[in-house]
Order: sequence, then C-alpha cells, then structure tokens
Amino acid sequence: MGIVFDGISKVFPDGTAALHGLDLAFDTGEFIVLLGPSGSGKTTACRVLAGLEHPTGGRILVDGKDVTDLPPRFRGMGMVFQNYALYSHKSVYENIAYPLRVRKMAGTEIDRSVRNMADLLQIGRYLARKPSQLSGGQAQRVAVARALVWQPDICLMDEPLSNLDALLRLHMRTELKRLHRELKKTFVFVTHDQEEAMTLATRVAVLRDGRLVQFDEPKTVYRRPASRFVAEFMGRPAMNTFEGMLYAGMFRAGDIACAAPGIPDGPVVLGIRPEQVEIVDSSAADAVRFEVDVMELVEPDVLVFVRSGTSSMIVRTPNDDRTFAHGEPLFLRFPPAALHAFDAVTGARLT
Amino acid sequence: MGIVFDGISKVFPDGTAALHGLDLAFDTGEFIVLLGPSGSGKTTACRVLAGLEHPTGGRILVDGKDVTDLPPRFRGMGMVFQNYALYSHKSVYENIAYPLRVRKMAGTEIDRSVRNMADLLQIGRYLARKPSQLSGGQAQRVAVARALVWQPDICLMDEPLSNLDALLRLHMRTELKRLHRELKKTFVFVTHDQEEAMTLATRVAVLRDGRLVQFDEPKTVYRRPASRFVAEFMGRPAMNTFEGMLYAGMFRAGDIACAAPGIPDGPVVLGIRPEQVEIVDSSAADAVRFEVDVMELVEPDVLVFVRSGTSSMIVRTPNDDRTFAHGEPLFLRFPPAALHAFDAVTGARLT
Amino acid sequence: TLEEAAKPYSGTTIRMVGEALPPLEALSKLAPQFEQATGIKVEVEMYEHSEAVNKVQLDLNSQRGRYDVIIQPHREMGKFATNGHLLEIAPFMADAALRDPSFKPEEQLYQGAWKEISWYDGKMYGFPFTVLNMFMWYRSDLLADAKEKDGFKAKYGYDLAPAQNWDQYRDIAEWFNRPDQGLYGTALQGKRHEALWYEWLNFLYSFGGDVLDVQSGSQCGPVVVNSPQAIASLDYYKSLLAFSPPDSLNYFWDDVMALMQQAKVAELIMWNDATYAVAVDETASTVVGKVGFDIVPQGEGGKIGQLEGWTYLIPTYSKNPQAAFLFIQWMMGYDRQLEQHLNGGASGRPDVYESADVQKLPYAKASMASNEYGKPKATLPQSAEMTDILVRELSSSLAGEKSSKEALDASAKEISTLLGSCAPMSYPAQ
Amino acid sequence: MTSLPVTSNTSGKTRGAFLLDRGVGPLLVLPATILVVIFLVGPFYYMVYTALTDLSFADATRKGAFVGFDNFRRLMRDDPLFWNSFLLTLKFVVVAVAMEFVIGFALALLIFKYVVRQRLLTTLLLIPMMLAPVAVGLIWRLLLQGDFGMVIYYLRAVGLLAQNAAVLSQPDLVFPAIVAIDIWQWTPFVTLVMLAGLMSLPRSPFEAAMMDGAGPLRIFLDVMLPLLRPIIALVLLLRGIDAFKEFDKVFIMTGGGPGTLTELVSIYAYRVNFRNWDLGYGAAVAFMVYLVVLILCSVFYKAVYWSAKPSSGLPAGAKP
Amino acid sequence: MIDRAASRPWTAFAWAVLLVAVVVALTPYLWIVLASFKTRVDLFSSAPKWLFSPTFANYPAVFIGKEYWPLAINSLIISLSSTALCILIGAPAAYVFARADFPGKEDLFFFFLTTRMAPPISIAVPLFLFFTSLGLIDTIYAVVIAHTSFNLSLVVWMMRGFFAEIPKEIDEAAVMDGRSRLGAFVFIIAPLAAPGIAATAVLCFILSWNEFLYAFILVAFEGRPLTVGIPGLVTPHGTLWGQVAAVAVVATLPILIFTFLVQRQLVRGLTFGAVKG
Ligand SMILES: Nc1ncnc2c1ncn2[C@@H]1O[C@H](COP(=O)(O)OP(=O)(O)OP(=O)(O)O)[C@@H](O)[C@H]1O
Ligand SMILES: Nc1ncnc2c1ncn2[C@@H]1O[C@H](COP(=O)(O)OP(=O)(O)OP(=O)(O)O)[C@@H](O)[C@H]1O
Ligand SMILES: [Mg+2]
Ligand SMILES: [Mg+2]
Repeated sequence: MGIVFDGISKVFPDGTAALHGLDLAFDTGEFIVLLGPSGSGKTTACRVLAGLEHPTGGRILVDGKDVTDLPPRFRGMGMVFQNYALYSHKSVYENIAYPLRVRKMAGTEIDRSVRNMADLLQIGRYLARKPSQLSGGQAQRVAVARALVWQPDICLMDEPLSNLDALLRLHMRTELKRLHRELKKTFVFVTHDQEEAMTLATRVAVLRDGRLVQFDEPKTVYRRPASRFVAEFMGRPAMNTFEGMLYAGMFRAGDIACAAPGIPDGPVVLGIRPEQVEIVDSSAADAVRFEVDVMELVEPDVLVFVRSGTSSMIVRTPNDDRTFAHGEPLFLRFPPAALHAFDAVTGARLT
Repeated sequence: MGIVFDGISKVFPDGTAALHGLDLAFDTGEFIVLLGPSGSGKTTACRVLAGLEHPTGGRILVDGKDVTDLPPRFRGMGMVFQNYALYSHKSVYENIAYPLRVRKMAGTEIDRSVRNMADLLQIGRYLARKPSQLSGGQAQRVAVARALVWQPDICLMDEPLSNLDALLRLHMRTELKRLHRELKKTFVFVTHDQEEAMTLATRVAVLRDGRLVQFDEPKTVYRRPASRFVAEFMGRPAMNTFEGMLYAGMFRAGDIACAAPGIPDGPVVLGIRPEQVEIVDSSAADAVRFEVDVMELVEPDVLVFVRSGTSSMIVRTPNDDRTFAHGEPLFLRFPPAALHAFDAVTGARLT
Repeated sequence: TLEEAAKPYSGTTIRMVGEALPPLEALSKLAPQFEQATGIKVEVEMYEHSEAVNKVQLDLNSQRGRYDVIIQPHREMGKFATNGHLLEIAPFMADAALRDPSFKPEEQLYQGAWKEISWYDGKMYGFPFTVLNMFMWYRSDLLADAKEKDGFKAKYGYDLAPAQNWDQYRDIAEWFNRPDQGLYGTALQGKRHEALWYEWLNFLYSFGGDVLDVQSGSQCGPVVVNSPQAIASLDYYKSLLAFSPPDSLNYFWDDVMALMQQAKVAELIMWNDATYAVAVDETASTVVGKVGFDIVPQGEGGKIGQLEGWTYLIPTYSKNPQAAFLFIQWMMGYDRQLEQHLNGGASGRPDVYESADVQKLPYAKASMASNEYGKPKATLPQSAEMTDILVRELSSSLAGEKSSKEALDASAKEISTLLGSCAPMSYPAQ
Repeated sequence: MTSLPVTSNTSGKTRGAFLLDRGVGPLLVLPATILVVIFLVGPFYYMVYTALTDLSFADATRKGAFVGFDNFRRLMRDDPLFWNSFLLTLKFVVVAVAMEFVIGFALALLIFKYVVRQRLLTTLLLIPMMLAPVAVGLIWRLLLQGDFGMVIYYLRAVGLLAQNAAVLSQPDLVFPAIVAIDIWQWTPFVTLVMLAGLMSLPRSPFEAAMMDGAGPLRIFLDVMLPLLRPIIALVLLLRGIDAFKEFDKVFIMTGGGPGTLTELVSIYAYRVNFRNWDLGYGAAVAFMVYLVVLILCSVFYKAVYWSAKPSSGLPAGAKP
Repeated sequence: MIDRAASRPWTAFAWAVLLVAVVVALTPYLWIVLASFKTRVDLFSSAPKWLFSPTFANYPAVFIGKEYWPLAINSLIISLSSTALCILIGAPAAYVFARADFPGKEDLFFFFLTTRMAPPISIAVPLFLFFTSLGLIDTIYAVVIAHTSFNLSLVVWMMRGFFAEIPKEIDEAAVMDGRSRLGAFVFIIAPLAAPGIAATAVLCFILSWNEFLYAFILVAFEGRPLTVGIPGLVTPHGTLWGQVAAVAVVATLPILIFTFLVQRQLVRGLTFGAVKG
C-alpha cells in the first residue's frame, strides 16, 4: 500500500522534459521531502501526482490503483501551490473554508475548523481580508491552511514555508510534525531548507534534472550521499571535494596529501564536510598546511575559506572569537572516518 | 548623504497600519538587510522607498532630497518583487532586456548585458521561454536579473532568493557580495534567512509591527540583541529565555538556579543561546539538572529539547553520535558570559 | 427664351431632393441638358420615401437652405405652408423675365390633381412631379378564359368580366381564390403601413365615405371617418381577407406586387406607378401581357380612387429660387414630362397620356380615368398624424382586435381631438 | 445626464492616485468625459428642456413655448399607447436579453473549452451581429414573407406552421418572432464578450479549486462566475440598454403591427418625433424611457457590478 | 475547467452544438448571398430555389448603376476612424478607472453608462441642430464624433473589466523599470489586455458600421454610408431585393475581414505566470 511514481515522464508542449521516467514509491503515512536544485522537477512531480498535469509517460499508483487518468478531485489530495493560488475574490476566511464547503460540511463545523486552522497558523486576525491585502508570508500561510483544513489523505506542499521567518518556520515545523504524528496522513513536502528536510522527513527524495538520484532517510542522505552531486548539494556550506589520485591508501591532490584507508587505488574524488575538518597545530601528525583566504561569520560558527595552491576549501568551526587573518597559515586534519570517496567519472559513491 | 526614512507611516485604505513612523537612515553604498516577522512591514517599507506606495505620513530622503512625491521612475531604483511580477507576454530575454530598452540602450549592448546577467543567474538556457514555462526558482531569478541588469543606484530586493536551493543560494550570495563590492551600489535586501543576513549585510534592520527595533551590524544584532524580541527572533533555534527573579547575583526560575553576575536585582528575563549551553557531568559545579524530552538531528548538530519542571529549553551541540534517550537526566551549565538579561516588562536589554 | 431667362443665374448650382424613383432618376438624366442650356447645375439627392421626407423636415426647420427644390408628397404641404417654409409660385409666374409663355398650367395640367397636390389654402406652391393614384389590376388572361367564364356564370349567374362594382369584385376574388393551386382571389395590403391606409381610402371613397367632410385637402372640417358608409367600406374590405394570402396582415405594396408578378393573384387594387414593373418589365414579372387595368369598381360614392402626388416645391430658404423655378418650369415641359412618364413616371399633363407611346402602355386609359376622378385627402399639418391614427386602428381591426365600428370610432375621436374645434364629430361614438 | 450618487471608497491620495504619477489619472479620463459631455449630455439637456415646451415642427402655432410639465402630465394621465408599448418593451428586453445571455454564454464556454483554433468559428458565429439592423429587418421580412419566405416554406414543410398560417401577421406569433430574431442577431455579442472575458481569466484559482475537490459545476459557480462577474454585469447592462432602444429591425418587419402588438417604445417615440414632429411631447416620452432605464440600471449596477468592483479595497466581512 | 478537458463524447457534443449554432447563424446570411445572384423571378419562386442560373446584374446595378460604391468607402472611413478614436480615448480612461482612485470615480464611471440610455431618436434632433450651429453638419466629422462619443461608454465599461484582470504588480514592475505610468499602460498593459481590446474594437466597428439614425441625419448625401443607402432600394416600384442582398453582402465583408484579423488577438492566458499568488 502506498504511492508509486511508475516511470513517470513529463514533456511539456514546448518540448521541455521536466521528468524523465521518475520512479518513486513510498508508503501511506510517510512524510516525504522532495529536494533538488531549482528546475529539477519537484513541482512537476507534485502536479502530476495531484492530477493537474497528465504525465506523458508512466503511471501513478495510489494504494495499488492506477489513478493516472483520475481527475484531481477524486484523488483526495490537498495541495499548497508554490504560487499560493488563492481565490482573489474570496475573503481569507472563505478561502480556507472552501474545501469544507465543497464537502458540504455543516456551517458551525466549518467555522470551528477554519478558526482552529487560522489560529494554528497565526492568521486569525486576517480572516476578513482579501488576499490582495495580505503580506507574502500571510498569503502563504492561508494557502497552507486551505490545504490542511480538510485533512486530506495525502497533502502535497510545494515550498510552503519559503516566505516565512525563521521563528514562524520552526513553529510551523513542529506543528506539521505534530499533525503528521496525530493524523497519520501522508505528506509530500517540497523544500529548499535542509534543516526542514532533516527534521521533518521520514525519507528524503533528491531529484536532479527530473530523475531520482537518492531516496533515503535524512541521516543517510547526509552521511552517506549516494553520489558526488548529492554530497555537494546537501549541507551548508557544501561538502569540500578534491579530485586527485589515490595510491596505497594515500590521497594526493596538488600539494595536499592525506591518509584515506580502505579505498581502491586510482583517480578519485575525495570529500569532507566543512564542520568535520579539524584545526590542529603544525606539530600534529598528518596535518595539512593551508592558508587562510577570508573568514565569514555565520553565528554561531565561523566559515574559514582556505586554499593551498590550486585547491581551496571551507572549514566550519564554532565561533570562539578567534580571528583568522588573510594569509595566515592554518593546519588542518582530515579524520579518515569523515572522508567520502566518489568515482572520478560517474561520481558514484565508492565506499 | 544617504537614504532616510523620516517617520514614515503607511495606513492602507482599509485601515491597516503597516508602518508606524518608521525612522531609518543609512548611507549610499551600504548593504542593508531588512529582517522581521511576516507582516512586519518589510515589503511595505521597500514599496514606499521605491515610490510604489505613498506614505500616509513622513518623508523619504535620498541624498538629502525629499523624494516622497517623486514618481518611481525618477528615483533610479530597481526592485525584485516578492511575487516576481514578470511580463508574462514577453520572453525571459525581453523581460530582462526591458529596463535597458526603456533606457534606449544600444541593441548589442543590451544583448551583452542580458546574456551576462542570465549566465550569472544560470538561466541562460531559458531566455527564449515565456514566464509561464518557468519553475518557481527560475522565475524568481528572472526577476532578480531584471532588477540588476541595469545596475540601478539603489536595488531593492524583496526575498529574492526564497525559492532557490541552498547551493544556488550560496552562489547567488557570493555573486551579490561581489556585485556590491564592485559596483558600490546601495542594496536593500529583505530576507528570512539569517545566514544571508549575517553574511551579506553591512547593517541589519529588524522590524516589528512596522517599527524599527534594532539597527546594527549583524554581529551586534546577534550577540547583543537590543530586546527580548530580537533575541528570540534571531538564531536557529531561537534563544532560550527564562522569566525569573534575580537576587544577589543568583537567578532563580522554578527549580532552575544559576549565577548571573553583574545584573541588578529584581524580576528579569534571562536568555542563553542553545549552542552556548554546555553539557557537563553531574559532578560539575553549578550544573543544572534537566531531563531530555526529545532530540532532533539537524546535521551537523543535534538539538536536544530538555525540560525541568515547568521550564523547557533547547540545547544545540555538535553531533558526535551520542544519543539522548527520552527522560534521561542531563546536566547543563550556563556560562555567565553567554547570558543575556532583559527587562521583565519592556523586554529591553539590561546589560 | 430659356437661355435669356437663365443668363443671370448661369453658373449657379441648385440642389434638389426627392424619393429614389424612376421618374427622379429620369430627371437626373435630363438635368445635364438643362445645364447645357442654362449653365445652371442641378444636383439631385435621392432618398427612400421617409428618409426624403425627414431630411427635408430637418433642413427646413434648421432654415439653412441646403435645398433649392424639394419634391415632397402632398401630404406634407400643410406642415410646410403653414410654417412658412415654402415660396409661392405666383410671383415667379408673374415675372415676365422668368415665365415661359408656352407653359400654361391652367390648361396643360389635370386641374383637380394640380390644385390638390401643389396648392394649399388657395395658394400655388408648385407643380406636380408625379400624379399617383390607385386602380384595379386584374389577370386579363384568367378573366378571358372560356372554362372560367362558364364556371363563373354557372355559379354567380352573370358573365365573368372586370368588376364594375364591389359585389362583382368580391365574387371574382372568391371564384379565383384557390390557395392549394397557389392562386389567391385578391391581395390586401394589410401591414401596419401607409399602404393600408392608401388602399382602404379607395374603398372608403367609392363607398361614399370620407375622413373629413371638406372640399379640399387643406380644409379642416367635421370628422366623418366613422360614418355608416365608412364602416361598411371597412367591413367589406375585411371580408376580402378571406380571399387574400394568409400573410396579408403583413403585406404592403411590395409584397402584393411580387404576388402579381408571380401570377399568384387574380385581381387587386394597386398604384399606377407600379404598373410598369408588372405589365412591362419582363425581368421582374411573369405576367407581362396578362394584366388588365381599370378604375376602381363602382360604389355608392361612384367610381372614385384616392389621389396622391409628389410636387415640386421651393423652400423659403433657397439661395437661388429663380434658378429653381426655371428648372421646374423646364421640367414641366411636354418633352421632359413624356420622357419621365415613359420611364415609370406619372405625369400631371393629360397631353402626355394622349401621346402614342403612352397609349401603347396597357394602363394608360386607367390612369387617365383615375386622374380625372381623383379625390383629395387631408394635407393639413396634422395629416401625417391622422394617417398614423387610421393606419393603427385599421390594422387592429384587421387583426381582429376591434370591430370596424370600434376602430373607426376610436379614430374619429382621436382625429377630432387632434384637429380641435374645427373638426367636430358628425357621428358621435359611444 | 447625471448618474445616481454611488458612494465610492476614496481616502485622499491612495495607491492608485499616486501610482498614476499624480493627476495623470483624472487627466486620462478627461478627453472621454469632455467628448461625451459636449456631444451627448448637451443635446440631452436640450431634449430635457424641449420636454417642457410645446415645440412642434408640424403645428405652426407651437413654436416651443414653455408649458411646464404638461407633456409629462399627458404622458402619465392619458396615453395608454405609451404605457402599452412601454410594458411591451420591458417584456421584450427581459426575455430577449435573458435568452441571449444564456445561449451566448453557453456558446462562449463551449468554444473556450473545446475549440483550439476558434478564430474562423467565432467569426462565422458573429455574422448575424455584423449585419446592419436595417438589413436584418429587411432580410427577415423576406425570409418570413408569407408566400415566398424561405424560412416560412420550411416551417410549413416540417409542419411547424399551418399551411394557411404565417408568422408576422399572426397575432400570437409575431411577438415571439421579433424576440427570436433579436436573439438571433445579438447572441453573438454575448458570445464575443464572454469569450474575451474567459480568455483573460487566471489559471491558478481553477487548479486550486480542483485540488479543493470542487467538481465542474462548483468550479463554474464558485470560481468562474465570480471572476467573470464584472464582465457579466457589463454584458447584461449593455444588452439591456440597447434592447430597450431596439427600433430598426422591428419597425421594418412589422411597423409595430398588427395593431400595436409589436409597437416597442422606440417605435412609438419615432412616430411622435419623426412622423408627427411633436418634439416637445416626443422629448417627454424619451425622457421617461431614459428615467426608467436609468433607475433599473443603477439598481442592477449596485446589486451586481458594484459588489464585484474589481478594486474593492474594503474587506468582505467573514461569516460568523 | 480552465484547461480543455478533452473527453471524447463531450467534445463531440460540444461540436454538435456549435455546428447547429453556426448553421442557425449562417443560413439566413447564405440565403442572402444566394439572393444577391437571383433575379426577382427566381427570388420569389414559390419553393425556395437553392440551385438557379445566377445573374451577376445586381452588384453592378447597385454599386455602379446607383453609384453605391462611394457609400462603402464612406462607411469604411466613418467606422475605422470612430473605432480608432474610441480605443484611443476610451482605453486610457478605462485603465484609469481600473487602477486609479479619485473622488467620485465610481459616479463618473456610471455616468458613462448613462450616456447610452436616452433613446437616440430624441437626441438626434438636438444633435442635428447642435452640429448645424457648429457648422459641422453634413460632414463626415459629425458622424465620426457622434459615433465615437456614443461608443465610448461601451469601451470604457468593457475595457475596465479587462484591465482589472491584470495584476497591478505588472504596472509597478514597468514603472520600476523606468516607464512613465502612461508608458507602462501603452507598452505593457495594453498588450496584456489584447483580448479585451480586440473584442471591444470589433464591437465599436460593428456598431459604428451599422448605425443608421445619426449617419442619416448628420451626413450629407455625398457622405452617406451604406446603411443609409439600403432603404433607398425599397421603392414603391418594389423592393429591389437582389440589390438589397448585394449591398448587405458587400456591407458585411469589411466587418468579416476586420473581425477575422482582430481575432488573432483573442488568445488566452496572456497573464499566466505573471505573478505568484
Ligand atoms: N494592500 C493592503 N491592504 C491592507 N493591508 C495590507 C496591504 N498590504 C499589506 N498589508 C498589511 O500590512 C502589513 C505589512 O505588510 P508587508 O507586506 O509589508 O509585510 P512583510 O514584512 O513584507 O511580510 P512578509 O515577510 O510576509 O512579506 C501586513 O500585516 C499586511 O497584512
Ligand atoms: N509549463 C511549462 N512549460 C515548459 N516547461 C516547463 C513548464 N513548467 C515547468 N517547466 C520546466 O520544467 C522543469 C521543471 O520545472 P519544476 O517547476 O518542476 O521545477 P522545480 O523543481 O519545481 O523548480 P523550483 O524549485 O524552482 O520550483 C523546469 O526546467 C521548468 O523550466
Ligand atoms: Mg517548484
Ligand atoms: Mg513581504
């Protein structure tokens, strides 16, 4: 039982291929997060699942039934559109109430659910407004409310929090988590915020150019990225990568050299996350010498941009008010456990 | 010389007051970031500065000239609208080229600038498309390109990166930084992403309900928030706060007690950032006992939600694969240097 | 001579307006001759009937004098004359410099018609452009048919021939009425349209009735339109509906003419100036040579048809009235009249009818007779409104909304109130 | 022509006024206003004045002396013809416009939904509207001509019409006939405008409604109609007003007959003005018509258009 | 709903309905086209003749013989110029009504509609006298002005609706890009409102082209348009049906062409993807 993208492809009339035979299957009750660069097909995937776009190839299965040709309203899915798509002629209240009215819910019932939802999203004060009188974030929350209020079996959310401030986002995050726990509904959630992805997802699907490149638990996606692309896509800042040669457990790229045990010899791309690089003093064994380029304060941490010859990298370390002056030498150590190795050509994970 | 909001207030026809006598002054060439909860008046502030809204009170000064009644086109400002506002009947290319055409730039000139800008924002491939054929992030980048291409003296950007993925964001961030450095233009930048704010801003203006609550360098805003509101608004997750009594350098709230030197006695709100809380073992001096509620993995860190009696808080610590089981006791220490104290009533900073 | 008379006005242009009809087209073809002779240019504007009337009304009332010669149905005379829009002709006739001695209207025109069409209140305002009247058309071939003759005689006891009185007229209509064969006894012009009024007047007059009890159209007098004769005439008229096409209540001259041209009617009452298109024009008619014409049948009032006409007039505001007069005078000359008449006109000059060419036309005699017996109808300022009232009431009566008496009583009441004190009702309506 | 005071929500210099580079706004309305005021309002007031005089082009004794409200008194008290024709017109307008709207809108929807290249089709559908009313009158008179009419012929052939019957002379058929012909001529108008309206609708609310589980009917009622509301109001208002002035077709076809069965108020006005040249009274008639239309329209306008005013800044009260 | 749901049976049904509509709309017209090639005898044959030996006499008869061709030119001049004027003057006004906000706006807006309400019959005479005093009477200008001011109400009312459909952020974007307000309207908004403008233009053209009363009263004989000419073919000597038909047919051609051309603007979704929300 669950939702299945079975070789879904979508080519738009103008010939743009947004999805290339996307295969993706997950259970009902899961909280799926779609990640991927802009234009990778996330919205399209949602729209196909919702039935707003008809796939040019493949089938959509819900609980084993082929719903590919089923009109949206029979699919029991709610959706938050990337561009809110509010009813400009209805008040906020009516916008939220609409799905319930369509379902002939009793007036008092409607009123209760609408107000609950509105309070939950802190838009109770704007119920009387028209969408044109809302701020971006307020409008977005109305869209979310409209999608959640009737508690659809499957809820598709296309970047539903992108216009909200950090605090509100955190709040929404916990609320969504709670809802998911309590209602046991399925969520498909598009976001660019990796923290959201990490905390909300039961599983994360990473898309690239309309293809699925990895589908795993958040932890795994972060710790064992399936490919160089994923590795570099996840994490802020992105993972540092060096293209070099590996020979007898020693990796060399330019004048960088470090031990990399358990990886077959040959050309390889080695990666390490900025926060896993250790700053050591010159004396330390297998310390690699770099020069500080610039430092950037990202409370609570600092990002230190360092270079050594041609290759450069970023180091993330807690901000202990130590300053790194341009050009000053910095000795770094790459803990073998923290190293990722990818095929130099395909980018596939090696270990 | 510079831009001045002189007691700007804006009341919309329906009576909503979006800005209450906003006072804000900064120099040309600065990179100002507007932060604030949703609905706090950021967009309105931008629109008033741009001349799209006429303030119901106050004046806008640019380089000392009162431009309050000056039509937008004479203000030499570019703007990225929170909702893109692309010319749907023109191709992406024409959208970007438009400001230049209006300014009667030579065709070849135009072509060069447009393509440069497009490549910079990685939308070179979509120049022939119509806006309706773009993904959210692509559309947003077109909007950005259109605002930057003619290099306006003042560039207003209303959440210009909200729909972009982390990697692209980072890239854009550096590009913007470079542009700002090279062109010496003034930027007013609305964002909800504090990392962006930290890294881009020369100064950050925090708005709340249409009022300016703090205007400082990013570091200062983060380290010495001017009020409880700012303290709680900045940082992910937000700063922990406790309302309690302070007596003779000792702070008590419920069964929490810790040393808080150099703060006058009386009711007070004490705050500490999750990442500055230290996890110590029971033996340690002035360790406070909490119980683990849940833990949340936010690579590369973990968030530990702990509680003690009525009061609860979040601790952020690097993820060293240690797991925190629900209910297990956890001893924490609040380094005095890391404590923030705010007035219990006004919320104003005390130290 | 004309040339001398025209000297002073040579080079001027006179503009005239009238209904778009063959005679006017003929006139505009003749105009160049006049210009050659006199150097006076003539511009002709041709509009549809009511268009022409309205244009002139507006022009006269705005007093801007766009037109030097206007050709109008004599119904309008009252409006124009009483409002002083028209120049009298007498002065011109008296003016030796203008008068063409060879033109003697007193002798050369149908006096009755002329006096009705171009005079008002005893004053002369112009000369007839066309003298129009209605008479009986019948299918000579059918009436001459031996089989029909026998059958008819057998049924009605007298010989089948062009109707001399209204009873015969109805018998013939009844006899030939065979809708299944696509033939109707007659065809009434029952649409709510002047045509209805014109047609009915023929019945009214020959039944001895009238609208007002007066001697000339310009007089106001007692209203007699609801007299017993009038009611009788309307009853009779309605009785003919039975032998008339189903759509008669929406027909006017256009339709009945088409019917005649398509050989679908045995007899009807129709305009003289339409005869050409039916009896002569092969392209339009299938019954050329099969139509006979005669003055309307005999009634208590005798053999009388109604008389209508368009007349040349000169507006008070004309910029060059003399030139206008010269042109009119010239047009009234025999040759031009003949020319016009042969092109579908209806001249006001008896001598034109006597000419050999005209005599060839099958309807010449009928026309002449009718012109002699033409009876005036009101040309008072309110005439148009009177017409409107009658048309409306007649139409309702035909539609069966009102009896003949009710309809005519109503008309009488309205007309009387319209004309005021000078027009009491002779036959009080209850 | 003064319009009823319609209170508008304007609070000093608001966004709009400012956006229009200040003052430009009213300036752009000026030419239109001036033109209309000079060439329509001027004559209109002349007409209103005339209505208070006895002016007549026929009667030499009535040169336009001021007579106060005599004309109106006569109109109100003793002119059954006017009221008769007036009610007839009301009936005509309501029936015709209603039908035109329903049919026209339906066609527009079908074209919009099912026809990809609608250019030729629409053009053909518009043909009836392209014919001059004068021509339409003549043409239909010919088509319905009792003995040679093409339509009549086939009506009889298929037995919809008795052999010895005809349409325009049949008291019970003539009014439906002119209504039908008006529908024939003006339905395209509705189609055209509604089609244009549909074309300019945004897409997203419809998708949203689909996701909210609304079926085609609900979507039509809850999303499309409200969004089209200004256009719909416009169509109904314009058609209603123009139908009230319907003249040429009917006058040519029936001349108002048989009897007064099809004498629309405009035909009546025509007789008074252009036949009897009783301009004073004619003006009174015209003014009366104007007044009623004005009232009807402003009621309708407030009821429908106003509440759908595109830029309604006031928040609509939420339900309890 | 907004996207074509192409389900077979429905499409078929739709086309069936549309076909019927086209037939109903077209047959009378076709009949007239045929009539224009018929002799009076053929025209009045008791059973409708669809096949007959056509005559080509009617067209020359009326356009050359009766010299009607200049009337067509007049019609063209009048309609084109008044339509152009209408759009030029009316569209900006409508735009202001859609966007700006000034005291008494709605009253003024409604006022435009009221200008349409008075029966032309009784406006006509005053207008005639007025133009006479202006000295414009009997000139083409008179009708053009009359038609323009008369159709303005239509333009203003129709266009407002269409402009209002366009998100105002687009004007704002244009203004930010350095356009004047007017510029934004002319170069950005007008193109976006193309469907509306097209429909409006078509209507203006048709209404002006077919208008009778003003055209008849205000223009001189030389300048009269076709509509005024048509009744001239209804004579007591019989309505010249063949010629009436010929004129009617010719009269519709320009509109047909104009409409067909303008229809290109009648495309959907011009504003899709403009703004978010
Ligand atoms: N046209 C309007 N009419 C009435 N109220 C409005 C209008 N536009 C904005 N507001 C209100 O003004 C306040 C400020 O709006 P603004 O868009 O400036 O907020 P914001 O800081 O941009 O929020 P966000 O981060 O969500 O975009 C909000 O409460 C909003 O509801
Ligand atoms: N209507 C359309 N016609 C043509 N191409 C389209 C259309 N809609 C989207 N595309 C293209 O399809 C690709 C996928 O679009 P999609 O909106 O799914 O991306 P996305 O993952 O949602 O990106 P974003 O994160 O920016 O929203 C993009 O390259 C986009 O340009
Ligand atoms: Mg997307
Ligand atoms: Mg905003």
